[in-house]
Amino acid sequence: MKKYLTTSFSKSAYVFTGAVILMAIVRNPYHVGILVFLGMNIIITIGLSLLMGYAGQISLGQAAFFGIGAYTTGILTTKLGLPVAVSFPLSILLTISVAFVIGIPTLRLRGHYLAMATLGLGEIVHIVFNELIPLTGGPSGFGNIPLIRIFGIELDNDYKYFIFVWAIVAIVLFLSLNIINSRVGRALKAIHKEEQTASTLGVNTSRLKLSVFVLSSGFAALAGFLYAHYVTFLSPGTFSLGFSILLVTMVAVGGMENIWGALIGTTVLTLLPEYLRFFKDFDILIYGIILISIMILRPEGLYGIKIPGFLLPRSKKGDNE
Amino acid sequence: MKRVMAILTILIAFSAASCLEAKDKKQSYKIGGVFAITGPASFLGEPERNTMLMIVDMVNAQGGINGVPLEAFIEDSVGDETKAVNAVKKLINSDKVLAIIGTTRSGTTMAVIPIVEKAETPLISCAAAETIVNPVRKWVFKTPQLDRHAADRIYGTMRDRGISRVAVMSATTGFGSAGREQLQNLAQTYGMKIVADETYGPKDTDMTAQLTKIKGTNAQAVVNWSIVPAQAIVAKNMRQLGMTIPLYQSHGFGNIKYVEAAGSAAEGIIFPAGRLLAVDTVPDSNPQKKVLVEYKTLYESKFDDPVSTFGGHAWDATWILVEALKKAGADKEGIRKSIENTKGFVGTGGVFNFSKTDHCGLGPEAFEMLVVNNGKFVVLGQ
Amino acid sequence: MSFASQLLQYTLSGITIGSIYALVAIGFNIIYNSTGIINLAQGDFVMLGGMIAVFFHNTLHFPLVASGPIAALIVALIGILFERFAIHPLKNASVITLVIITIAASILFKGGAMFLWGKDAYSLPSFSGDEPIRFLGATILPQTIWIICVLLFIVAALVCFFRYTMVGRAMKACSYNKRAANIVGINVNNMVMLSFGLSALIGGIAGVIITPISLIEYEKGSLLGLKGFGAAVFGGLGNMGGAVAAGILIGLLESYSAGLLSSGYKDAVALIILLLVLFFRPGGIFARKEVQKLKHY
Amino acid sequence: MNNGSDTILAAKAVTKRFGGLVAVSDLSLDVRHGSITAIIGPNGAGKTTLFNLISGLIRPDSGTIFFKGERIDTKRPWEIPYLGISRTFQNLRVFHNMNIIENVMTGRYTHSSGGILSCAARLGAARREEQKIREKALYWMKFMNIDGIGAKKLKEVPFETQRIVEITRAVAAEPELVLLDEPAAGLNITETKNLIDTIYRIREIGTTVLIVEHDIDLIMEISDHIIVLDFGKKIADGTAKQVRNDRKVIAVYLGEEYGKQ
Repeated sequence: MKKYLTTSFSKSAYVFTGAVILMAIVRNPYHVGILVFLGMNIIITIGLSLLMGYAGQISLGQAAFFGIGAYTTGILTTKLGLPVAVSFPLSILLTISVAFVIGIPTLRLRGHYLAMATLGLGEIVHIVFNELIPLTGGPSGFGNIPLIRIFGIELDNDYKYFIFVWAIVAIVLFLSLNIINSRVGRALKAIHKEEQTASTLGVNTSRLKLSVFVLSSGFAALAGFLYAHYVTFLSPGTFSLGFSILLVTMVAVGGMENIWGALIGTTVLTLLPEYLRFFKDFDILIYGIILISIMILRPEGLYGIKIPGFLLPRSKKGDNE
Repeated sequence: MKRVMAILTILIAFSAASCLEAKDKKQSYKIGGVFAITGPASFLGEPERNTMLMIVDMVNAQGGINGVPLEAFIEDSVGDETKAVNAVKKLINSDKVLAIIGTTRSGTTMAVIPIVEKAETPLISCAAAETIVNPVRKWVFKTPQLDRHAADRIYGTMRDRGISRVAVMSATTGFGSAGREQLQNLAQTYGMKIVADETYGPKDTDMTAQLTKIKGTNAQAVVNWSIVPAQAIVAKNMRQLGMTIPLYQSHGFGNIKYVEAAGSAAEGIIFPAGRLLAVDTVPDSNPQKKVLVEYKTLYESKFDDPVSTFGGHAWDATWILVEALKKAGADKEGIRKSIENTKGFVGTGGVFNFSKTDHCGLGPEAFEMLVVNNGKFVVLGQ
Repeated sequence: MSFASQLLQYTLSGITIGSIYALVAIGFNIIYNSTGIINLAQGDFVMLGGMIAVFFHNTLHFPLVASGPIAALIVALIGILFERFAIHPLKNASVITLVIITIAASILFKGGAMFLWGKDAYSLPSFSGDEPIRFLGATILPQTIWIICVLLFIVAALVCFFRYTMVGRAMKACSYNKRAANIVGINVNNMVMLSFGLSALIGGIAGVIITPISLIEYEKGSLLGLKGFGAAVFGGLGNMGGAVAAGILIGLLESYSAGLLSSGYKDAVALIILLLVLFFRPGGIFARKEVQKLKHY
Repeated sequence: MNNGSDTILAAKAVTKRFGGLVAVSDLSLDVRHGSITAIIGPNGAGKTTLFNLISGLIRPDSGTIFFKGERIDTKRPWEIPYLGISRTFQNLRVFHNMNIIENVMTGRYTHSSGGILSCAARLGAARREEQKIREKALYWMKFMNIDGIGAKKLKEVPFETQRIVEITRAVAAEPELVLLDEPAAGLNITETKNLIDTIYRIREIGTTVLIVEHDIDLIMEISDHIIVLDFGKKIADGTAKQVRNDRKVIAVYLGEEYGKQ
């Protein structure tokens, strides 16, 4: 019985069910809205976790893929009037094609050089958003992006959108958990520790790194698609280097070597600023202090941190995944 | 299971926090403010926030509105769309405000418009872009003068001074690109020829390359459309390159601190602005004089900081809202109607006349052309 | 203005801005050499240098000659404290963890500066007046000459420091091989601390000298940090000469593309060239194979 | 170019330089099918370099290497294991970010084919393949007498077991040729005995073993054929007995002994 409770399908189902129960408790559209953004961020960081934590490759350009996904669907639906059903695959397809083409030369680089290259690519995309004024509206952005209609239901409020986004989170999580527990996942972990050794096991390391890079860009594009049809307004500021850095920080804060770490880190860093609103102008200082404290006290990330026992419901057996 | 539990714990804490919100039973009129208090546009957002809070204190000191105190909820958007969306949702759904003032930047206002429209909550924006009120949206108003009117006044002044070839500099921000667009659109109307059209990043530290290019043209004047600190740097760079053609700035130049930052290079800069910046030189006969003096005195004595036109936008927005509350009470539709019917309201930005088709309520005459003279803003003589 | 003098002006502009990038890149390299990490708070050292100098000069009315050095030294102290409290306690942390800590520190420095000095942009008077010097139809500010001279002075001082002083040699030894350095009796911990101090000092000096021409505000650091990082990578991480050359090269690229191509795409042009170079020379343009260290995340 | 049907691996005049240092110099050798062949020599003789050349991690400056008659020195490292060569490393390269069974399962990479998308969806074929990988890994762990510790982390088991895990990973690939780089380093006498037993059993299932080792006693005991290298050159070649009596070999080893003083 236990076996069925720990498959990637049931784990994803827990996350989805948990999220829906949470929504039912929270109810307030403001908090539900934050959880919608949390879901989008998680979709991106799961991909980034595969890339960083598993394959050991950094990307400081993830916001650009997020942006290409968002802008593509936004432009196709508003300027060309295409239906969302068409713009969805196109936005993903365009993003992963871009990732594929730039991934080939970029992933030959390592460490800080790779960080700089992905950062540079992200900045170039950001500049293009700013300068292609006829398409993107330039720095002022553009709005009136239509809502998503699925099975005849228009996703016109936070609750509906919440369920839609978290269903996708569950799917992304399911796929990613499957990957990490497969030959590909093991090959990625092998690349992270010992790229050379991985190749002596038959892993075509450059191809696999590229695949994960493309996959993570696809997840980012998916989140971008969701963002565009939720906020219905796009401007380049959302897709800046700052957001890329935040995403990497989320993964690192949660714990790089595990997908659940990405979930935890993203949750903490997405919700934290909302709590800190209470501190008004001091929020940036307190945010910095909390972030630095987490990294000093838990350099390997929050994942696996011991939660005080009284917060946990009693369980008979530990989970040994 | 531990992992799932860990996540659940965080989320339960989150939901608990959301349920624990102070449920204030005291009767008050709740109004919200969303400003870029931190982040790159904070020099706009901070005076706006200060001004709004100052007015709320003033109103409450006089016994509130019809005996009901005013309660302000201020949120920081950091100038970021996602944060602004969250902030506006919080104000509407958690704090249950009757109306919102803000946001600071055009981009954030555009992003929150769908939310206030759906929640049917009046929003008075302090952002510049014309697209905020054009097309007119039922629940959205704004107090800053229109970019178009600023461009109108700049070109008008240039035409009067015999200038017909102009070089445009603008920052790649929402404000900069909106201004650039207006300058391009209106050029023909005023018989202007744009001989150079240069842009720069909002955080660039040096614009001599762009200005050198302009120097190589036969431009008779430069118009720079951006926000600080680029405005001061452009002036300094022009001085460095020995450029003697006049520099026109946008209404974004509305803070005397930029003049200080640019030093002597700021001398002679011409720009459109509300009359707030040159209160001393506004004749007593001007209907705005009283309001301008009042705001300037209050703000500068309270915050020990020179007054700026941006704070003025919040002053106008907050008073318009207060007037609407006086008439309509705690009724969002009533407030909206009341704002829409505001006529002859004398503010710092001009005399406002809202209507069903005009949710800005100001004309080009709201701008005065000012010039920097001995480190001070002075109304430009004809 | 003739095309030739325009070209000269672009060159001068590029060198001015490039010198600043070079100074930031040198700071990146010093810390990289001793720890293998990229300090993303490097740009904020520059910001702090400018801000503190403004505080001493404009608020406390110290003379400029005193304000500048005091500011640079205070920033150096901040760098040392940062290392002691945030980097030093983590003995075996991965590179990425340390980089994230520098990101957090950058947020903290920005927040602190905003809290102390607000959000306005400040300026300092130029060291030797504002009267531009004319030169073959182009102009250059006295402050620009200061910047270039300070850059040259710092490079010369660093060369002497690393070559002729015990401490400098010890630091250099650490950058080649930490364990070996430890064995021969070098206190590696102190060297790491010193490298943060030194790098913060250079950042602080950069902040002081650029404030008169480019103004300073609490968010100024991020962009300079970014460009400096680009220059450090472009020149080959850890390579001081490469950093200086690459910094100036990026400055020139930006200036030429703003002047001759499109000002909107000027950063993109510089970045594309930088990336192309990286693709063909994955260790930076001036990478020497023997010293090229590939640090993993 | 095949030197008789019983030769599985052949190197022809292979030379590899690192800067000014000649690590392998004009080296030719044959490894017979089904044999246990050892490569010995003092430190710096080029033994590990030779392994790296065979497994494609580095390319020779000149010369050729053939595996079962197919030229392999121009192939990329990840193509080599598909031909039937797997290896271990001198400095123990196991993956600490995976548990023990997952480490062994990485050895099955060449015998499976699911791409990233089919692994993500985990539909029928991918699911069955994963199942098969796990079964095979369990089989080889049993073969190597380390069954029952699959769920453990590497740091929970002793060093010697970690070495066995690495060897298990190599044999789980069911190679025709396995390269063992100093498998006995750091093992005590009992552990070495077990290792010898293991190597015999690997040979029994038809796998050719090429081994680099410093433990001369072990080499003399198990090897069918010994190749002695010094400064990248082959100085002797033959059975244990032949090599033991070779004067050049004695000189090299004694010289090294004295040289160390």
